[in-house]
Amino acid sequence: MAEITSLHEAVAGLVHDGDIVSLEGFTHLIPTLAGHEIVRQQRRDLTLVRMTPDLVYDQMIGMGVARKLVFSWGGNPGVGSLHRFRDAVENSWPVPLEVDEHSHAGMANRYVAGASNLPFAVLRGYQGSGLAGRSDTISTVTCPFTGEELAAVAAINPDVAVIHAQRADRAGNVQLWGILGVQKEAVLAAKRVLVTVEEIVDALDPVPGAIVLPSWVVTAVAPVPGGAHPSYAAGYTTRDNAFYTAWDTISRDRDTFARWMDEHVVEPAGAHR
Amino acid sequence: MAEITSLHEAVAGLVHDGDIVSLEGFTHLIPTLAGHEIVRQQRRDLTLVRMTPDLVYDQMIGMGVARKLVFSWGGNPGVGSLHRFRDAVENSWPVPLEVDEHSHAGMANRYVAGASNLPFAVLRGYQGSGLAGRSDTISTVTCPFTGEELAAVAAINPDVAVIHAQRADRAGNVQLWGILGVQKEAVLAAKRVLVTVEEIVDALDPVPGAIVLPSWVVTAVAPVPGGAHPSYAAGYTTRDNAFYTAWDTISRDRDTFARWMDEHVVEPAGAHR
Amino acid sequence: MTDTLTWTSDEMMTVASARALADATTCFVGIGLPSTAANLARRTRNPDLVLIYESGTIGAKPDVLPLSIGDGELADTADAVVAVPEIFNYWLQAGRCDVGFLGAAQVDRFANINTTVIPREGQPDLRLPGAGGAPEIAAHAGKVLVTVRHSPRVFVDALPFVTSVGFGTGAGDRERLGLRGAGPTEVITDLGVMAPDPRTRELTLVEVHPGVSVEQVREATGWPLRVADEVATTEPPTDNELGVLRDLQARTKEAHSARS
Amino acid sequence: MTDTLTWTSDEMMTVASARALADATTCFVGIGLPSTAANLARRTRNPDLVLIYESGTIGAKPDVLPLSIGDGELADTADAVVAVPEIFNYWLQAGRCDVGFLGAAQVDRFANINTTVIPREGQPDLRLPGAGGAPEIAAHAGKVLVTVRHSPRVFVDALPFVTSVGFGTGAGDRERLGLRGAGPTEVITDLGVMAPDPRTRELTLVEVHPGVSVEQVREATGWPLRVADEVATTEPPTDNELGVLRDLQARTKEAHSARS
Repeated sequence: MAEITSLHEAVAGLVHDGDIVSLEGFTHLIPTLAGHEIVRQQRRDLTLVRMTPDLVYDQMIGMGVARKLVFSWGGNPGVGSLHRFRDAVENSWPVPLEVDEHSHAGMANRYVAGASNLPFAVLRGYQGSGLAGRSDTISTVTCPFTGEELAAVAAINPDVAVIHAQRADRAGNVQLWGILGVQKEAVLAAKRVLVTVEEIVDALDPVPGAIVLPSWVVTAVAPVPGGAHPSYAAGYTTRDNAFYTAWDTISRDRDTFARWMDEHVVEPAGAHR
Repeated sequence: MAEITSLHEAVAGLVHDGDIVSLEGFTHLIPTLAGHEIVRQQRRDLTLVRMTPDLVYDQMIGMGVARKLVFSWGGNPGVGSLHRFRDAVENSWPVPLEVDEHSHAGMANRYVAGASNLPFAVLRGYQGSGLAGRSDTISTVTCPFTGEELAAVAAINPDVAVIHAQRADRAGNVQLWGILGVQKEAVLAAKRVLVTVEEIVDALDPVPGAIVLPSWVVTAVAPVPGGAHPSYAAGYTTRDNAFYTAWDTISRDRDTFARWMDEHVVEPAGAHR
Repeated sequence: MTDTLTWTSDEMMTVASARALADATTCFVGIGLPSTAANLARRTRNPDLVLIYESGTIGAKPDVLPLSIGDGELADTADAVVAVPEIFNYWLQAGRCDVGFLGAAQVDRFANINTTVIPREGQPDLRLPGAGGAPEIAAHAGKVLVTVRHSPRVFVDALPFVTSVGFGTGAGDRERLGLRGAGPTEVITDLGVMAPDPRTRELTLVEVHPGVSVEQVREATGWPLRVADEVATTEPPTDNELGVLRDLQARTKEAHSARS
Repeated sequence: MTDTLTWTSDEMMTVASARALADATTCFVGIGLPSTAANLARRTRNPDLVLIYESGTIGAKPDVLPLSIGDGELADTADAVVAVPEIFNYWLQAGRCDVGFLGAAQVDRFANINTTVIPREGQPDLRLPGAGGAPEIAAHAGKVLVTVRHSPRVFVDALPFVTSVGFGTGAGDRERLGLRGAGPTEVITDLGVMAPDPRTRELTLVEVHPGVSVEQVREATGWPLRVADEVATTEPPTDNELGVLRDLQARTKEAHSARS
């Protein structure tokens, strides 16, 4: 059963140096503020897994929490580059960043395999792409019925999955709706699960398009209103498009980035305790 | 785009002798009346595919439409045997019935592979079970990452999938909710799709737990109120448990069965035209 | 002594089955006796027990017993309803079900199960319903409970067909087959309880229900049944267990007859 | 002559891209120009066009252009919203998308695409965003449209890295790789349109936009560009196309600035 706790306590208890950590949320419901707490608690040597690294991983990578990134598309959506991600890959700043790179289809199926307790998933993918030769988590299998060769990707089973959801009830059952991405798969593939929510409610009234993750597959729930900013939580907040644009300037320069993180993330420590 | 038509026209156009036909609905939303129309139109040599044959396939098999059954559990739920199914397998009455038999997990994954345009699916299943040796649609694959051996099942891609849903709009978009079984997978795995619905509405208002199958993956929609009887359509009808019990008596004897079918299925031809 | 009992042997079997769920978090439930036992457990020893039905209903809290694994009330009262591929892949196969509950047509001494076919002399083979979810429940549930009425036609010396594996050919066979769950830990019948020998995995009589003799169980078993050094007698059903069970069954009957 | 045009080259590119969707039933849409073109098509030549975004929104009907593939309006207006594994497995891989629309950092003469990495002299390799959905869109969509601004840095003689396959090494290579879709049928730029030669699959200039010369396109291409025997001139944007596009972009700007 999920424990309802503070973000500080949850990260302190669940995320350890060296862990494989998956913060998921496909454009919608990105658990940005949980990422900030991981930064504040100065975790190191994390393997960060995420289909679309987005601003949250740009920030975490720029603050040096990661030694490896597993991903499929690392840009600032509709804006341009993720400058901290690029600086880490291109210049090893602030620390070297190893990369395991996939397509979206491959990453999604890696989570599916992880959630299903399978060691791999099968897809039609990567044919002719240079990606296949650069990753030891991409291989092939032969169909035992048709003899056809297909792509195989290794399962992802993070030590910790972190997602943001609209709400949870007092028993820790979690409800989310709108664009659902791979959050269910990330949660079910992980050993430990942290969910930040907009609010805790007495009862999860049914909502069209919503899914519920039962309390007993979640380790901790932390109320973090606005926890997806600059992403959004349908029904609660809207996407801060201006911030995505502003991030391009903030993140382009190492010092500007460091100052911004210090001012907005590191110093306000305890904001969500 | 789906054509909205009568059940008679839909079956006449979509279901041909010798086809692989999948009528799905897991306890809930079983398309029984579509099965009756297939009986009335005297289709022959069908390969019937369905996880739980239930009364609808007992009736179709007893009327001689099938030459093969692909399934995973063939009983009258909570009541006992499917007598027409047994008579066909045990005594080849009215015609011999070939069987390809799976577990639920295997059948579900066969549909998933079919819906995904993959030739097979991987699961942890059938280990030590005698089922594996009796089916040429069960095999093994070896994980290219771990070397572990897993079960493989061949994809199912029916010529026609038939499901019952709560409603459709005038454009042929289909909405269903409650227990959803493998209907989405059966529909997406099939070459042609027939959906019977409780009603046609102007707009599909969102319903918690509902999914929508877009019109362009459906071939024909036929309004057939009560089309799941003795199964049910959540929000419209309730399960006729008494009929499931009564069926045990009706179906036990060949003549009683034939009379009942004649009276309730064959003679009321055109009831749903 | 049987005459003086205030409960039936089926009630004893159900109560014993419910008790076996006292420590479970999640139970993958088949229809019939397993469902009755699981719902009884939720109303007695284990109010937080999460019931998972193969129709995809997770955390169902039915007010009366369902007649099928897809009754509307299961969906209406569930915490979540998921598609059938998901319930088998993401939930059962992923090891999220502590206990799996299986019935059987035939069971052998290693708690292997046949629900597929029984050959008959001078007649066509008897066709049974088949596997359903059982092979993978038997493989993946943390542990498996088997419940079935005791008779020599059920507990047979050799299975003509293995649908779902208990301990296969004995100790080490589950591991060899790659089956992750612990396998059957109890076979609960209307006469008593058998458990696998820790060393050989052969079913051993460890408990008889009140009023049942060891000899009766031996006679109802199609192989020379091993008997534990000390055979306990099952605690009789408490008034509360019986009251809750009978109330549940009465309300179920009323509800389902009213509906049809 | 360019000075007299009443539209920009980007507008011409968008309009030409929208027209290429005139006969499509379903389009798998990436963000940016593909999304603009697809939404323009839905408002002009193809009102029934089904837009599928990789965020899992099927049949989205946004009133203004989304800024990300996961904008709330896509979900709010969609016929169905499905999880990301499902959109890739059940919809894209299953061949349910007539047209896939791709951008690119670099393109070679066989319409192969690099969005991963570009080596630089005396500097670390330039890191690009990566693959996203592109390799499987390129593989499975019924056909692929590529849109990108024309420059010799984009249209290069040899790709340093192939992220997504167009025609690989030429005729027959898609078949050899087992790619089911027809591959890129048009590469639409701000200067004109290239199409694969039916025999060799090498990109060939088939159309120039009004005011653009064949020589201009050759100069903006990093290999000796083949030119069709007859190069057509793109129909200028109609007043309606331009009006709808500009209105859409104006409303988009207003909506997104109002929100933040």
